[in-house]
Amino acid sequence: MLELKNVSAGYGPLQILWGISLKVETGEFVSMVGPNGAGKTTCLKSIAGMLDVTEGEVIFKDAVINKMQTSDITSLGLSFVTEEGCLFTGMTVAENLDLGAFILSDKKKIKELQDNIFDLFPRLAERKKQLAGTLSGGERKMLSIARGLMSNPSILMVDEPSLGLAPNLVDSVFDALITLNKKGVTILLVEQNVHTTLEITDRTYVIEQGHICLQGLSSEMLDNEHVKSCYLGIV
Amino acid sequence: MTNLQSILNKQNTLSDNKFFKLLGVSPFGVAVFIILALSPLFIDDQYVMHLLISSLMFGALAIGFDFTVGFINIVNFGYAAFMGVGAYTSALLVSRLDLSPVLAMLAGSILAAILGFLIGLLTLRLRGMFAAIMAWFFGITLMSLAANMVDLTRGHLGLNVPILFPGAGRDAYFYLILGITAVTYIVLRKIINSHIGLAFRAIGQNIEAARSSGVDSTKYRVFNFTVSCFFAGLIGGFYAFFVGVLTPAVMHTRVTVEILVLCYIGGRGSLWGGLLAAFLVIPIFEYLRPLMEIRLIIYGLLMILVMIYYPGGLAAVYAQLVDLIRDMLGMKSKSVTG
Amino acid sequence: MELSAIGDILVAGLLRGGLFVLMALGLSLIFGVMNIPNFAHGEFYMLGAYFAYFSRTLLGLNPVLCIIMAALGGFIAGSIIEMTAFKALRKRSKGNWVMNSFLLTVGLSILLQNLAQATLGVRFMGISHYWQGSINILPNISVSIDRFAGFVIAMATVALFYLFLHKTKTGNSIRAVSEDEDGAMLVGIKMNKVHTLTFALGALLAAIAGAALLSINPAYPTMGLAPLYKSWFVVILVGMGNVWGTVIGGFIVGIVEAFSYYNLGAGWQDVVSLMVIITILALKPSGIFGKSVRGVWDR
Amino acid sequence: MSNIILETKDVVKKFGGLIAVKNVSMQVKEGEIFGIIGPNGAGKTTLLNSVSGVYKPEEGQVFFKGENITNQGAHVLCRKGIARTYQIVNSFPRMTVLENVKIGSIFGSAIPQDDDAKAREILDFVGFPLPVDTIAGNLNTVQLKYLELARALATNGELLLLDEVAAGLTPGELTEFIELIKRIRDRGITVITIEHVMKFIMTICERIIVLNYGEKIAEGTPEEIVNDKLVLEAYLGKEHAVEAE
Repeated sequence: MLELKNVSAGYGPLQILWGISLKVETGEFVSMVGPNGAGKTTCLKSIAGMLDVTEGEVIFKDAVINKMQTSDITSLGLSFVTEEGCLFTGMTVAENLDLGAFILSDKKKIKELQDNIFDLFPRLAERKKQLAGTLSGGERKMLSIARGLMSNPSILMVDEPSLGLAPNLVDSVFDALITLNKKGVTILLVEQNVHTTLEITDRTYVIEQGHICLQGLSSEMLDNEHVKSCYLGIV
Repeated sequence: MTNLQSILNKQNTLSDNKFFKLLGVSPFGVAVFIILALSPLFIDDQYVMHLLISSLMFGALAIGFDFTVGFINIVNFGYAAFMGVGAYTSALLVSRLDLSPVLAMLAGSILAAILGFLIGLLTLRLRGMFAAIMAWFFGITLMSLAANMVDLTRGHLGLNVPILFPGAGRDAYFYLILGITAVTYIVLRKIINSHIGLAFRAIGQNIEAARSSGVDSTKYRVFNFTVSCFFAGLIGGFYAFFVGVLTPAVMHTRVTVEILVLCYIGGRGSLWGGLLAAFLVIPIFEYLRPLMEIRLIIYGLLMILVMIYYPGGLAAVYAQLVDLIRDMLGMKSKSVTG
Repeated sequence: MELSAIGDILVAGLLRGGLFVLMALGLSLIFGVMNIPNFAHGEFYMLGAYFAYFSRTLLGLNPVLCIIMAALGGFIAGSIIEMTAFKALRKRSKGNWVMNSFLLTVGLSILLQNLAQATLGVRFMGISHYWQGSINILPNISVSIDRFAGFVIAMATVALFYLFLHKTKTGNSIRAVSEDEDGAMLVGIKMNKVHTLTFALGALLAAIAGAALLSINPAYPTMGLAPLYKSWFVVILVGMGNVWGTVIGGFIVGIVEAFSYYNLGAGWQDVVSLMVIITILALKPSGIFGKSVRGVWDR
Repeated sequence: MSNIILETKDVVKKFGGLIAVKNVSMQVKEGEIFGIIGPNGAGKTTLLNSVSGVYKPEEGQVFFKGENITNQGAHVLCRKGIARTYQIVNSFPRMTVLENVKIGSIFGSAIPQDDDAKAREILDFVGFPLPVDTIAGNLNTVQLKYLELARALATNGELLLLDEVAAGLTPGELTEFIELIKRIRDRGITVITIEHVMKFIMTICERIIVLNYGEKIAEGTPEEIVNDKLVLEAYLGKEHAVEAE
């Protein structure tokens, strides 16, 4: 469904990604792990069209998307939940969700999606009328994932959902992602919380200093020494 | 080709000469100055002299304006009002207190500088855009004061200013404004070439980095406003005597905008760009005077086009030309304006 | 001061304030969504007045239609300008967008003003009245119907504008862009469309203000400067992106102006206004409604 | 024991309701390379900003060479001897490399040094690869990092604060940077560095503190830190830490 071929990208003169290739098949739950500053977020941003890809191609549903604008990529069915959440903090939870469905016009479908989301995140239903800026960190994470789902995407990219969350909340966010994947949503997840990530995903790419240094089934990677050294510099 | 190269080389060695270094003006600039100074000997037409005086006056104003916007990156949107303060003060001191015009102009500049100091303090906590708006409010207020203190300024009726050089032609005015322009340019250039100028540019380009490199942004911002307004006041004093009648309109936003456009067409951050632009633009516009609106339409269009397509202005064109010529001659690029 | 005088001042201030509210809303919308400090905002006010004048005198439309024509004219002029000038600048501008776009609007202001002057001349083009007569709004205070209607139109526009921003999908997308540009792109909102629409709406608000007051302030090329100045004043006073703050700010400025006009005479308002703003900024540097001013003030 | 050059006592920095730095105390000794690590958003940069005068902490004090410097402005501290670099590299884009460095030596130093020679010497020291009259705006980020470091060194500071200098470097560049920072320390300059790249911090630092959610959760030598349970938890998640036991 999503494929990166030799993608290089960066911020202005600073190149972060050096020829990344990866693939996500329909229905898969794929993760990307690696130390801070390795280029995971940069990778997701260049897929979502928020950064210029200087070399290589991003292919989504048989279309080359790396020259397209973010809004058009979203319309194609790719949804990106950023680390910061990019929520509309001055608007209510309900308004944020409505805007999540901006590309849809079928009212019935939107209602259905919203109901599903409230099933998944009952807390959001309780706080419909509250401003997004007044939510707690965990609720914000849920809202940003929920907003990403409202466009009924074929693939969901999630950046660091566990960041800044208390452990019990981390669990509930991950649970939600597992449920979603079971329901058939393809997910590309970026995480620092390696252990949990490896446990819940199918396949994993390890990215280090802008290169993919390791890839394979998540279960096989759990005991890999290299993964450990990537993180704490224990060689 | 080699001829050109030798000229360029000569200009470079000349520029390194002690005299020119001390003056802060390039040999080319001095040559232009000398040609200008001699020009009254060849020009009989009073109208042409008038044009030259206007160009110099607006050019000098643009130099002072660029001193702020081109270096610390704040638009002093009340600039014309500071010029007006200088104009009114010197005119009033001469007509009411019989002060000598030279002293009066000096007093006018000092008052303008004090007000500049105040606006510097006032806008200290504001970012670029909002500092500009605040300076604008300040300028509008000064204009309102000039319009409303009718006892002093005669408001919109206009204040008659005594003639500076009774009996003399335009030449006297010409030499005075030429002197003022030269002094303005040299003083501001000297400041810009010193450490202070380095601090200005640092503040204008990256205020956070400037602070953490030890630059006291407060001090330099206020200093910049004070100096710039001093010269606006000085040129304002000349304006009063040259025009002969002062109305609050001289302090209007429109006048600031005209100076601003000159400065941007010339290229901000060059000091001389505005002066050059004045010599190109003012004569054309004077020529078009009967078609007042059309010239201003051109003004507006020019501003829009410069902002979109050539934000560096004439100075950037010049720098690119120099680079191009050097490249063609295979010389090492020396331009630093980027 | 007598009680009735205070009443007079308050009423006059509120009526004037309605105009400032409309202007300031447009200004703050354009700044909040597009980051353009619009110096040409007053020129849309001027355009609105001319559109209304010609709709009235040439086409003989009824007053409400005149104002609607002005609104349409402002909207169209705004979209054309956004699509030509600002789109081009956005493509080419590297860094310092706020300052460059500001200077672009300075050029735009000169251009529009003098285009009007070249084609229409400098004479005042006004109408004696939209509606004749006056009404008593308080037992002993009467105002002309036009002034009152201008106020009502301003308030109705504000209300409609508020509803548009909060209750429609398009309005929500505009607010979304001002809240978080990345978020807006990520949910599929097309930035180009929102930018054009925003600028056009800002122009529309200014045009309505100019049209509504045509019988009191006749149209002439340079009429935009004073309302521009006042609307910037409101924006600095209350901060950005806050509809109700802007409404209150507009009224405050109107009342301060009416008050200083009454007590000090014409022309001194600017001095008083400046004193007010200096005092407020000294006490509360982020404007009276404080925290919503994002990225505006230096640390 | 060598002298303490910098000390923070219970520093608290809040943004609105969010407490970015919570009662952090640390002591940095003269001449050491001191590391601050922690996950994204742990408050590392905020702590650095509170030390260098960019932010004013709500509570607590900062002492530099025994003097209370809490609440002093960035430019004052710079002249007192605290130099720093930024995470997003700062330069004066329309100035030459030499001018950029001179800003530091003229304004940032207690005794202004106005000669090109000093600036050139520093650029030489950091090994700046391009001609000194290159315009800063044309540099790439790695070159900008060297430039910013040179500007900071030109202020003659005794304490150098580095904010994520290693981010985005290739392994080769990283090695060069590590060497450079060691040479800086050998000049007698104390270095505090915030870092994400573990290899960098583990090879270079003598002592490290770890922040998580704005709080200091560990302090010690790199070996101690690597084996600290709380740190493993913060980085790898709880389960893994348990396994590691």
